[in-house]
Amino acid sequence: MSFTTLDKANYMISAMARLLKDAESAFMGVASFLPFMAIVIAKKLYNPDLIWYSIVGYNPNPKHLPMSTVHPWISKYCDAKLQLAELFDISARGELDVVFLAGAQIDQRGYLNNSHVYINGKRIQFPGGAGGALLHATARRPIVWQGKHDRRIFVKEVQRITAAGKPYRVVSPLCIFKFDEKAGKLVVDTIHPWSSYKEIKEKTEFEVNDAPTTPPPTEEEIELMNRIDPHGIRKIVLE
Amino acid sequence: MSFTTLDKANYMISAMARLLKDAESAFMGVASFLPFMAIVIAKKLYNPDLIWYSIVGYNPNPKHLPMSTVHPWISKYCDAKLQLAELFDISARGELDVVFLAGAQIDQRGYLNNSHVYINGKRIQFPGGAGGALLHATARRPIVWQGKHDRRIFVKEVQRITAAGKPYRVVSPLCIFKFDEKAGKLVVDTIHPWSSYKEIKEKTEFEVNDAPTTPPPTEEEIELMNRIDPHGIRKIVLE
Amino acid sequence: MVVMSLEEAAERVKDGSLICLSGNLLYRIPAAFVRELARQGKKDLRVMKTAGGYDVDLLCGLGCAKEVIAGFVSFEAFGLAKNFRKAVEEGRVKYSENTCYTVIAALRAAAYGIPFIPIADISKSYFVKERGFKFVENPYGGGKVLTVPAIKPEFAIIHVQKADEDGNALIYGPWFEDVLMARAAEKIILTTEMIVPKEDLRRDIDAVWIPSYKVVAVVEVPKGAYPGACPPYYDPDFEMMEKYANLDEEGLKKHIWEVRP
Amino acid sequence: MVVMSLEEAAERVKDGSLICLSGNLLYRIPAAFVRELARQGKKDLRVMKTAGGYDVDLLCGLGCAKEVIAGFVSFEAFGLAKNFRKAVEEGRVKYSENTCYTVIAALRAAAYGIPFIPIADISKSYFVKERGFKFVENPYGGGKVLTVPAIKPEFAIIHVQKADEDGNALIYGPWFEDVLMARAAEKIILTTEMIVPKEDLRRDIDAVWIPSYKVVAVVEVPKGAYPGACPPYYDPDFEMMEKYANLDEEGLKKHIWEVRP
Repeated sequence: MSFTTLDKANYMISAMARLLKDAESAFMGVASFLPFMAIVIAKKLYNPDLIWYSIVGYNPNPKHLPMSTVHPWISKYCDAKLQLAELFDISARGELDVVFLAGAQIDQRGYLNNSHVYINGKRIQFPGGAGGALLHATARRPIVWQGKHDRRIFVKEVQRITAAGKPYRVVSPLCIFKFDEKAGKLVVDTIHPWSSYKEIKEKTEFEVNDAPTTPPPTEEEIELMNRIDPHGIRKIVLE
Repeated sequence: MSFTTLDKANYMISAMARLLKDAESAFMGVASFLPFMAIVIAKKLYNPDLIWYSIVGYNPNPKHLPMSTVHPWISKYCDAKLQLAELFDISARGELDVVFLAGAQIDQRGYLNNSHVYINGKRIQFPGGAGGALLHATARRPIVWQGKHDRRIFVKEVQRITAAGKPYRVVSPLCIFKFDEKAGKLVVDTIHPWSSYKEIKEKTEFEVNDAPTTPPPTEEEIELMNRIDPHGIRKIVLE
Repeated sequence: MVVMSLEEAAERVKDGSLICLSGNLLYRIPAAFVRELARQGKKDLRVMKTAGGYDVDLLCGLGCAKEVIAGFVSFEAFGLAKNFRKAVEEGRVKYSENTCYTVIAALRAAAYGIPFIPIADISKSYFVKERGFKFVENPYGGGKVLTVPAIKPEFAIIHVQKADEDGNALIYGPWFEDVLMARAAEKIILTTEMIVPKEDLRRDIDAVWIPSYKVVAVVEVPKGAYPGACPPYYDPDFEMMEKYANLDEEGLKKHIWEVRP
Repeated sequence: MVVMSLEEAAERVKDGSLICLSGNLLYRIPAAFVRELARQGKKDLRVMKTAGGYDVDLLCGLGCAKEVIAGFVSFEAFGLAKNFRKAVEEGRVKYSENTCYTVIAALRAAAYGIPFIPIADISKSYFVKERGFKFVENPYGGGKVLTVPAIKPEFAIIHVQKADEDGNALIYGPWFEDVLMARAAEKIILTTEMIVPKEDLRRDIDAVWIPSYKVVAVVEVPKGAYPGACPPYYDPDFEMMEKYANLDEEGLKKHIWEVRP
C-alpha cells in the first residue's frame, strides 16, 4: 500500500481530531493548517461543544481552510470577539485545555525550540515561538506537531528552550509520541503505517520504542477534509 | 444686592469654567452637576479643544444637564468609547490635567475625607471617594468643590484621608481657595460677593485670610447655563 | 443549556458568595437579579462593584450582604444610599472601602491569573493599610511600588442588551467594568433584555465582547435593569428612585415583591 | 489639525524610534506606512509587535530596523521571513525575542503606568534570562512571581478602517494588540482606509475604541494594509506575498517604489 503526501496529512489530522474528542477547549496559533483542520473536524464529528479559541475570535465556524490562520474569512463566523491577550490570560489561569504547538526542534523532554540553532558556528534563525512559551507551560494538554521528522528536528536536547512543558501528544509524519510521566520523556505511542520502528529510530536523535500502528482516518473524516480543503492546501506542511 | 441659590451655583460654575481656559483635559466623576456645567461651558466659550474624559465615554457633547452623570443621554454624543479603567490609567501615567473632586471633609492640606467620621463615638458613613484616591494623587490639577461650607466640612485635619493630593483650587459656596506651595496649605484666593472674611473665618476650622471678591459670571455664561439646565437642577448641590 | 428562569439562576448563588455586579449607579445594573436574590433571602453575600447604588443598597438593606467591596455607594441626585449607610454604621455590613481604581486593579490581576498587580502610589489614603495593600521592591530599580492583590469573584452578574442562548453577549454603550469582571470571575450569570439568534449577534459582532465559555446562566429579563437604565431601550426611572431613596426596611421588603421581576 | 500626508506623518518618526505596529501577520498591517518609512530611509528603528510578517521583514531587509521586539516573525504559508532572518543571522538586526504574551505584558504595564507586571512562570524559556525578566517575592505570600518590565513605544502605528479628522478611530473585526498599543504608546499615528465625518463614526460607536487624545497624525490611505487584508474591504493578496517572499534586497528596493503608497 502506498501513501501520498495528502494521505499522510490526513492521518495526522485525523489523529489530532480524535485527541479532541473529550477536550473542553482548544487553541491554535498562526501557521497551523493541520490543527485548523483537526479542530473543524472534531467540532463537526465528535465534539460539537468544543470551545475554539481562535486568534481572530471566539468559536469561529469557517467553511474552508484558508491560506492564513488570520484570514478575514474566519473572523466573520465567530460567536464573539476575543483578544489574543484574553486567550493568554485564560491559559495563564490554567483554564485552557488543548493547545496546538509546532516545534522547529522537539526534544525528548517535550521542550520546543522555535528560536534558533547554531550549526557549525553559524546561526540559523527560526521565527520565534509566538505564544508557545506561555501556552506550553500553562495549558493542560499541549499537542505538539511537526510536518517533518529527522534527527535535526527530533533531538535529545534542544539548543534553545523556547517553550517548556509536557506535551500530551507529539504528532509527526512518522508517528505519535506521548509523554511518559514516570520516565519524564516522550515515548512512541503509535507508528504510522508507512513508517516503522526502524525508520523512526534512524530519524530520531533520542531513544525510541516500537509501538502499534496508527489507526487510519475514517471515510467520513476524509470526506470532510476534502470538503473543507478541496485544493489540498494541508499538504504544504509536509512538503 | 441679594443672591439666590441659583446665583451662587452660577458663580461657582463660572469660576470652575474659567479655571479650564488653559486646561488640556478634564475628568469629572459621579454626582458632579457643577463640574459638568463648568466643562460644557468651558468647551463652548473658552476652550473648544479641551478633552473631556467622561465616565460614559470620550468627549461627550451633551445638550442638557442630566439628573445623573451616567445618564444614557450623554453616551450618545461621545467621540469614542472610554473605559473608566483607561481614564484611571491616563491619570496614573501623569497625563490627566484637571480632575474635579468633591470632599465631604476638606482639610487645610487639601486632603479629602469621603469615607466616614466619628461624632461622639458614632460612625457617620459617607459614600466613599470613588476614583478620588488615585486622581487626587496623580492628576496635575485637582479642583475640589463642595456645595456647603461649615466647620465640620472645612476642617484642620480630616478624620480619615480618603484622597491625598494638592488641590489646584477649592471652590466652596463662600470662597475659592488655592494651594500655597510654600506654606503647604490652602489660602483664600477670592471671596464670593455674598460672603466675607468674617463669615469664612467663622465657618472654617483652619486659619483663613482676607481676599478680593470673586468676579461675577458673564451674561454669556449665565445664558448658556440656563440653556443647558433650564430647570435649575444645578441648585440641588447647594441645598 | 444555560437558558433558565430568574429563580433558577439566582439559586446558583449560594449564601456567602462573592458576587460582582454590572453597570454603574443607575446604568445597566442587574436590578431584577438582585431583587430575586433578596426574594430568595440570600445571606452573607460579599458584593463587589466600583460604584454601586440601588443594587448594593438593596442587598444591604435586606440583610443579604455581609461585605461591600467598592469605591462608592450612593444615589447621586437622590441622596445617600440610606440602607447601605445604616447597615455599615450599625456594623451589620463591613464596608471594605477601596477606590474604584483598586477594585479595577484587583479584577485585572484576577483576570490575568496573577496574584497581585502594581498600582500608582496612593498610600496616603487610609484604606490602603486597612485593605492590607503592600509595597514590593521594583526588581528593575527605582524603589518601592504599591500593589493590590487579585480578587476573583465567584460570579459576575451582568445585565446586557442581547445574548444568544449559549451565553455570548453584547453590550451597547459604556462597558464600565463589565467585560473586565467577566474575564476575572469564575462564572458569569447573564440577565439580558432579549435572547437573540446567533446570527443576529454576529451581525453586531463588534459589540460582542462576552464569550460564552464561563457563562452558567442566561436569563431573559426585559427591563432587567429597572429602575436603572438600559440604553437604547429605556432611561432610568427617576421617580421610582426618588421613592426608593426614602424606603425603610419594611418598604424595601414590599418593594422587591411589588417590582417584578 | 492632525490630518496630513503619508510623507509628513512618516517624517515624525525619527531614526532610532521605538515603534509598535498594528495587526497580525497579513491582517490590518500598516503596510503603506512601513513602505514610506523605508522610502525615507529611516535607520535604527526599534520595531515591536507580537507577530510580524511583511512589515517587520521589510524594515529589516532595507536596513531601517536595528532591533525587533516580537514573539514571531514569519509568513505562514509563504515560508520564512527571509530578509528578517538574514538580517538577524548576520547580526545587522538584534532579535529581542519574546513570547507574544510578554510583549502584551510589557504593553499592559506601559498602558497602566506601572513599572512592571507579574506574569505566569515561563522561566524555563531561554529568552526570560536574555531579556532580563526578574522574579519578585509575592508580598501576599506564596513564593516568587516572574515579572516583565514596561515597554513604552514612542509611536503606535495603527491601520484602521475608519477615523475622523481629530483621530478618533474604529476597528472592525479582530483588534489583536492594537487598542492596547494605542493605550501604551506615547503617540499614535493612524493610517485609515477612509476619513469619515464624526457623525458617521458615532453611528458605529461600539467599534470606536481609539480616542484621539494622543493621535498626532491621521492619514487617509485606501488599501493601506496591502498586500495584507483590511476587512471588510479587501482580502490579503496571496500572489503578491508569494512574490514578495522571494525578493532579495534589490527586489525590496524596487518593491517599495513600485507598490504605492
